[in-house]
Amino acid sequence: MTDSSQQKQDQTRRTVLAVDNLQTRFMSRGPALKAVDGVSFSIGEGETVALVGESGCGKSVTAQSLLRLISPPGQIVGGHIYLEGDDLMTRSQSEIEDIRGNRAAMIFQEPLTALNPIMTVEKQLAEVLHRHHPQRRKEARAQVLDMLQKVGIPDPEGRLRAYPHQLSGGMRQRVMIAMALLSNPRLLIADEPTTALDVTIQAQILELMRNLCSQMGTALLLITHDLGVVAEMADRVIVMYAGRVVEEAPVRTLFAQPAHPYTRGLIQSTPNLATHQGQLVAIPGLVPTLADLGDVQGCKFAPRCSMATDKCRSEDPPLQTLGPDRAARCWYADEVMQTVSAQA
Amino acid sequence: ATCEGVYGGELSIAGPLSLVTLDHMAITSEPTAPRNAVYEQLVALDANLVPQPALATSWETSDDGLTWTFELREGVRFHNGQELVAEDVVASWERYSEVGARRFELEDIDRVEAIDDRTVAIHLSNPYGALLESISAMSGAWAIMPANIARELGTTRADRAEQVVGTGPYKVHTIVPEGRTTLRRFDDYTMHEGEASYNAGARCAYFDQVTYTHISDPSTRVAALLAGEIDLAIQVPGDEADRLINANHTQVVPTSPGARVYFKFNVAEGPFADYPLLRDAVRAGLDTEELMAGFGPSDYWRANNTPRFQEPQWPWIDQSHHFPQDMDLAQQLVDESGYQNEPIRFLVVPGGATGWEKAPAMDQYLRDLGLNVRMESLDGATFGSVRQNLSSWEIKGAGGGSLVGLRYLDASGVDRNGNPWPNLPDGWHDVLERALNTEGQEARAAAAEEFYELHAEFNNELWTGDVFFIVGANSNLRNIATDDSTASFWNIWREE
Amino acid sequence: MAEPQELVRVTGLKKHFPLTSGVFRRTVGAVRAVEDVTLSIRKGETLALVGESGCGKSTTGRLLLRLIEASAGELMFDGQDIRTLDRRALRTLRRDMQIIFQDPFSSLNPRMRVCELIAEPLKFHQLARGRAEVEAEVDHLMNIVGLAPSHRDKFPHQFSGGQRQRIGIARALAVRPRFIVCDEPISALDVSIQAQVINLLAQLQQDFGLTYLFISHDLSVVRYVSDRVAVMYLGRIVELADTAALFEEPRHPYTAALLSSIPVPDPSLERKDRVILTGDVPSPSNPPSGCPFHPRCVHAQAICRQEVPALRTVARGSGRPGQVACHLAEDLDLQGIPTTEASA
Amino acid sequence: MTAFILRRLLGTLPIVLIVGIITFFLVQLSPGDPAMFYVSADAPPQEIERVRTQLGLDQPVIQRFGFWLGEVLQGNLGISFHQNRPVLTGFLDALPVTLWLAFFSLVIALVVGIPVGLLSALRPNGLVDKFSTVFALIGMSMPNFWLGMLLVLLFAITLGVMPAQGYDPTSFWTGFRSLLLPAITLGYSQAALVARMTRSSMLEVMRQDYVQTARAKGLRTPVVLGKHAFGNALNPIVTVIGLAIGSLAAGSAVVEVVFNLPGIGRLVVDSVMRRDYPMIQGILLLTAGMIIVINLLTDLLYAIIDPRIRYD
Amino acid sequence: MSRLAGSRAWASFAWIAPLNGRILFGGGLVLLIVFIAAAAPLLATHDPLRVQMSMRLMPPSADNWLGTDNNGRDIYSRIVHGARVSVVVGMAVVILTTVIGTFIGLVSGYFRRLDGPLMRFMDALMSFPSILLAIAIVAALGASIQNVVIALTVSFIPHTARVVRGKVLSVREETFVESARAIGLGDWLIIKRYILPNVMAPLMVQATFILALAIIAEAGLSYIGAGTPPPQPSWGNILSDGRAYLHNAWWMTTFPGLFIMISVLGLNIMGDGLRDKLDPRMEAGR
Ligand SMILES: Nc1ncnc2c1ncn2[C@@H]1O[C@H](COP(=O)(O)OP(=O)(O)OP(=O)(O)O)[C@@H](O)[C@H]1O
Ligand SMILES: Nc1ncnc2c1ncn2[C@@H]1O[C@H](COP(=O)(O)OP(=O)(O)OP(=O)(O)O)[C@@H](O)[C@H]1O
Ligand SMILES: [Mg+2]
Ligand SMILES: [Mg+2]
Repeated sequence: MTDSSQQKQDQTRRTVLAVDNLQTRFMSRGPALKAVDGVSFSIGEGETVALVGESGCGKSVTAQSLLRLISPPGQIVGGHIYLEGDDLMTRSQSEIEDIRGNRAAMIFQEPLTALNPIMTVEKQLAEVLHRHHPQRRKEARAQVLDMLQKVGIPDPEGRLRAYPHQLSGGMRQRVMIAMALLSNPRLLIADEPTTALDVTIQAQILELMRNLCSQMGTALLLITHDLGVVAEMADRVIVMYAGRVVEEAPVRTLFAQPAHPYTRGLIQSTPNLATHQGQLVAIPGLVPTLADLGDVQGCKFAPRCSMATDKCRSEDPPLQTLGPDRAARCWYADEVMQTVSAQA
Repeated sequence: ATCEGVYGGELSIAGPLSLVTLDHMAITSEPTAPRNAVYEQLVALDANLVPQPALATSWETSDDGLTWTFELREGVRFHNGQELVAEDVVASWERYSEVGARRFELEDIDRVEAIDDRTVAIHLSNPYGALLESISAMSGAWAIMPANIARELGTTRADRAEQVVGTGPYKVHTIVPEGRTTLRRFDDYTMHEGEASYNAGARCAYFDQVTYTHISDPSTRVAALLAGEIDLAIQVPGDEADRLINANHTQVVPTSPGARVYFKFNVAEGPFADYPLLRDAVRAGLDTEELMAGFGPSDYWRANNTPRFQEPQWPWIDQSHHFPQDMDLAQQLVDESGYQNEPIRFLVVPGGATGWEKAPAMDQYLRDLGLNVRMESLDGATFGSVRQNLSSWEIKGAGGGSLVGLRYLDASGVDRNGNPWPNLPDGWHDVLERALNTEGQEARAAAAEEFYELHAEFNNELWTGDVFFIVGANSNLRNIATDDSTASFWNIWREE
Repeated sequence: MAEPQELVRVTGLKKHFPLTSGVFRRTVGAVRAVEDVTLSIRKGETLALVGESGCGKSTTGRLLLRLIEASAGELMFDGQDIRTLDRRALRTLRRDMQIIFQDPFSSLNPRMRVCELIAEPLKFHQLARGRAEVEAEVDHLMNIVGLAPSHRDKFPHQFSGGQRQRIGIARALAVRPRFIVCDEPISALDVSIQAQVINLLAQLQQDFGLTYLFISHDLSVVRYVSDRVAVMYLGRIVELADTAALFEEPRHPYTAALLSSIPVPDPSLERKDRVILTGDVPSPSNPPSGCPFHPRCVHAQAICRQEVPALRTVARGSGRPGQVACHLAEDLDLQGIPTTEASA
Repeated sequence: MTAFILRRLLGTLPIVLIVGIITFFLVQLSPGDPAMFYVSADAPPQEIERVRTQLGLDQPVIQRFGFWLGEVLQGNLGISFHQNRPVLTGFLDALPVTLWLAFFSLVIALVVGIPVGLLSALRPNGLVDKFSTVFALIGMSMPNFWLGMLLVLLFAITLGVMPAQGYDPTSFWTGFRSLLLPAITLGYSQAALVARMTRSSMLEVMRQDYVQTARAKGLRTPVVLGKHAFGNALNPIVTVIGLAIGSLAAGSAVVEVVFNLPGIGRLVVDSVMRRDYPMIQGILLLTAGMIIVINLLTDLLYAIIDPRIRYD
Repeated sequence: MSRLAGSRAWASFAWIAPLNGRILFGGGLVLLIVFIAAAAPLLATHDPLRVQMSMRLMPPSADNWLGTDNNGRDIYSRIVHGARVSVVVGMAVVILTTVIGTFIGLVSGYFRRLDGPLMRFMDALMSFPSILLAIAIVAALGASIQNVVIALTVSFIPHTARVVRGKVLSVREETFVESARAIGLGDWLIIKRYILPNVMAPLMVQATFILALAIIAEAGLSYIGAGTPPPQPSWGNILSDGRAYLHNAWWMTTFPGLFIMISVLGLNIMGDGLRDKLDPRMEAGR
């Protein structure tokens, strides 16, 4: 995150989350795997920020690191996480537990496995309330019912005693959302919330999240690999590649004028219902694994980049500020932007 | 006799055999002492194996030897309070003739008659000289029980406590099959005359209660005794005796006679039948002293370093055919015998006196002689049936109690199907007949000697010695009979 | 232009999987996975089969190949009734029709090397004789699908998803088939890799004159690859038309809803009147009466609840042909996705 | 749920029948002659024949099987040759010892195994885990009869603080005292198994998404582990416990021999040695029945723990 | 060229590298025992059957390394020869169990029609506690090494069959099996090339544990007199002989027990390692 953009945000809306140079590693036999390698960004109140990237680029690890949910052999080795100004990295385990599910909540990709199969919906929901807002059972139940209603579950009374496997995928994800929003968090982290769902259901869930977050003013960090979802949901976008942020931009700018060859490649290789059919432009090569990248000198994307020069292969580019709210990690960001404009 | 010990207390006995029933008539395979404490017979053997008065005080034989008349003791009461009368003896016989485990020894009894309440007559179809010895057998025996109970039982086994009613010094309290069986003193017991000797003479029931438990593993019995969990352990291995002697609260009592240790040759088929000299070779090749060392220190066994086929416990038993160990002779006998390295199967059954304990040593001697021997260990049941098949073994472990009735000798001349053994010497049955039926010990002994001459020729046995049964006991127990390997307990008392 | 020849024709295809329950495991019902499907595939074309998960797409694909036996219906391949084939004839048929699977992780035997995997169909059908010939053919096939020859002796787990999918394609191609069922061949892959595989499939179709049944749940992908599209819902085909016609002028409310649910990776596109379906897909073991879609259809009328609509030819404004199974097809004004010029 | 139970019950019927067939013919195959046990070592053939008739051994096998099956179906397992009383009575007399032994060893297995397993799952490869791995490996590798002998050597013979053998049913405490060493002997290996299974099951479950969810909800670690993780880890643990009960309930034969306990296992060994056919048959049948019932209960327990099974 | 050949040659040993320490350590112990069994005649210092009454119950000494038994036989030599029984019985049981169990498991997992009857039969066998079943079988057939092998095989088969069947059920649902069918392969070819190789991993783990169980079970059976018949030494019957001399000849019980434990420990460690390596999710196969 660059200074100028930080300033700008402070002016427009209160920052809910600010991440500064987050570094998470997995200790392994060989060198430690840098799953998250110096990631910085921030999210304002009511804002939706999308984190995109292909599998293994570190999206989920970033999300888990934010709530310090990384467990061995993983370890957060550096950086700061400010939730409404509090540095979570300096908090004790027990203080973190007070924050989780309360001021910051999280939902996961696969709602079937993310819900405890042997507990009823009611128990799993009420648990959050009991934990963070101890109160009478009756009141809790009323609150739970209210929340289920909000997330659009038909016959919430009846569903209270249901077990997760008795619900459809969409219903489960609604329950997950209800659970996350129950204590009115300031930040909601959604890790690919709709990847496991059918498109028609995905549309329902995205709409629901959009509505609820804007109603409640919740900041939303939406993790996805689907550019379509990004285009529909996000205010700003952060593109990750190999554990690093390679580009950050407001959503429209990003699609109209990507500044990183990877971003551009992603957009070009994504089938678009609305554009002319024709050949999709593939990014050559393989999606890298962390272990492969240990010995890549210079820009991590260089091996797959059609524009790569010797400089790219030897020197690692920094994240350059390109304008308000914009940054990219490419030596030739300006040229990339220009070629895209020219094409258009 | 007077009972001068201290009365009271409880005696806890552990023996190697499990106890499921006290039916004295039907069973031979279970511990005998509890049954002999509950039941009594007309006559009882003393330590010299001479029949002595028990429930019968006197008896006489008719001139033709076909009728024996017994006077019953007066005032004898059963555990249920009934008084013993002649009718009880008759009814007991009737049951025994149906279920008695050794009734074949008494096949010559035609009927038993109650002359009056106190007098019983046994009518024989043939004269039978060993009648008293046979009716005083201590297991599978003609026990005297109340007439009504004997009739009620018929052929069913007397397993429940209320069915087990005798005249002995202890009465049954509870029977838990394979578990714990409890006897209690019978206060109305009528003492027999004479010094206590083996199964005969006075019996003083000092303990209020006696319990019998089954601990099959000998070292476990010893451990239990050392731990004070039991007072008396029947059959302590010689190797364990030192531990009991060294512990300050236990003692050992070696009792004799114990078990005879012997092996049997198959003289019907196979090398030992074909080459009689081979049997002598084996006899000469054995170091019985060393063989018997397997039973522990030599205090607890007597080796017969001149193995023969019988022990001279009965007066008429032969003393010949001695073979002191002589390897050269043995080797020579093997060479002369004509043995062609035919396989020799050596059957062993665990647990018996010649079982796994001694069998390896025997096996070793046979191998040392250069015999092509293969030891086969079988469990009891398999052993029982395999040994019947004379073409399935050449030599087997045997061994057992020291008392051998003449009927057994008779039986040892036939195979299991009742057919006479092949190669049986001529005149075998005639002489046996005479030995059995002659009146008077002297005359019988003469006939028996003649029989054993023949038997020696046929001889299929290889006796190597005796093992004393060692009784382990708490050292405060007194009066443990040294002449009784079954560990009868009726005269034992505890010193405070 | 001559009428293109039909390669595959199925009529009234049905597949019911029995459902058992109770003490005696009696058959209490059936999963009606495929219910009365009639379609034909022309030589050299790509017919896409789309629909939400569980609607019976894969089952249809498998039925076409006789990997499972149909409960009812006729199956013609190149003019030959293949439902009556015996084992031997079926084995020869396998040379004509192949399948590529969705999951590149489970569709390759993990205990076989790449060369064994590709050589197996060659040897089994005796398409190459002798070691040298087989090896040459394997090399050739690997070359065709873009696998380096150095990968010959590797095991599947040593490859990335896209590479594995290439191995699967090579294996299917080995028997030189005329017809390939592609069962969601790209949905497990990362976007940048998806494009590679789509392009490869298109290339192969051109080179070898292949006919594809392209199964997918992603309409935006379908738009790039298919000539015609069949939309399935609860085991039935609800609409079948040329690709452009279907996208621009959907005639079935379900198709329209599907189109409208798909997120478009273009934030500049304003989508008005989005149809967001309510409710979930009903269970195929207990399908609704009448039109299977009526419980979720905003246009549903009384007749929809009672009568199953037949798949019939319905005229479109543009005059392009197509079949629809909707009672109200003529009366509804449904919104499609107009093709805008590509912005990139 | 009722249908579930009924179905499982019906499903066991063929198993029970096969168990019966195996039981009967297995025992009848024996080459030994049980009659040999009821006569003295040198008894003549007539005597043996009489006993054989008395025991019903003179009939053809098939006929005996039919008869036996008919009787068994009426709940009559026959009369023990040796004990001369109903097999069932003999079995029931021996059962309490075995059940108490099974109970105590199970208590040991659970009280030791589960906490040890939990602790080592908490910090895999930590000190506790390493220690418990060694503990468990040794437990699973020691033949339990050997362990039993070593315990007797130490506690009964050398130290003299525990009884070496036998079962003293006088009171609960004497019974407990006599079963303690055997229970440790049996319980150790079971504890090792339970610990291993608890550990691996917990590690497996702790990788699951819903545990992550529970943590993301801010639940305290003990709640996450105890409620969310352990509940889900229970199924394989229950399996091991079910197997343990099964093997304890009847499989302790060797240990009962070592400690001279008048239980089922001992009874089998003794009955086999004596060729007490009805008794062997009865025990095999009854123990198999017990195990079938235990399996049934285990299945029910799965269903209680896991609603996915319950609602099928 | 030579470099290439070299790398090929190394590739065939590549499996060694990922072998974890446990497999190597456990496997080492097992190999040690197998070596002892194979080289027993060379390693033994005495004739294991040689009875020498004068030498009975001698404690460990320079001549009798591990002491002598109640018949004066050398315990060390008996243990070394006893290893043969354990290894032979264990191997025979494992091979038979694996072959038969795998066949039953494959058939019943792959051909669903046979599944019911076969598995009912396996369930029935599993309903007997395996040691009781083995005792009963040995009793029925007579105590001999061969019959011990039969008894243990019969009682272990259902366990292997179940493991294999479970794995077959999951493997047969994998798409690669369908891909084989799409190519036209027949059932037996599919079983041979697709199912069997994928069942090997849990099977090997299972086999390791069965070997451990078989060694313990053989010793247990011999211990109660239903196993290897004397005079043939086996670890179990040496222990059984020693039972009577627990207090005055600790060496008779301690050493054979230690040998059993070491070999079983080796197998368990190796099995654990294999399981983690091959199939981390499999549950203990007992
Ligand atoms: N527990 C772990 N141990 C070791 N490495 C891990 C672990 N979890 C994640 N990683 C590594 O960290 C990297 C980032 O993983 P992450 O789950 O964040 O990817 P992602 O972007 O969420 O991918 P996807 O789209 O597939 O969910 C991956 O390369 C993965 O291999
Ligand atoms: N072997 C089977 N036994 C029972 N039901 C089955 C079987 N195979 C498929 N089904 C059911 O048939 C229906 C259609 O399945 P199918 O796999 O064809 O769906 P699909 O459209 O391919 O879905 P997806 O997009 O998830 O792959 C589903 O409800 C499924 O549960
Ligand atoms: Mg992720
Ligand atoms: Mg599918």
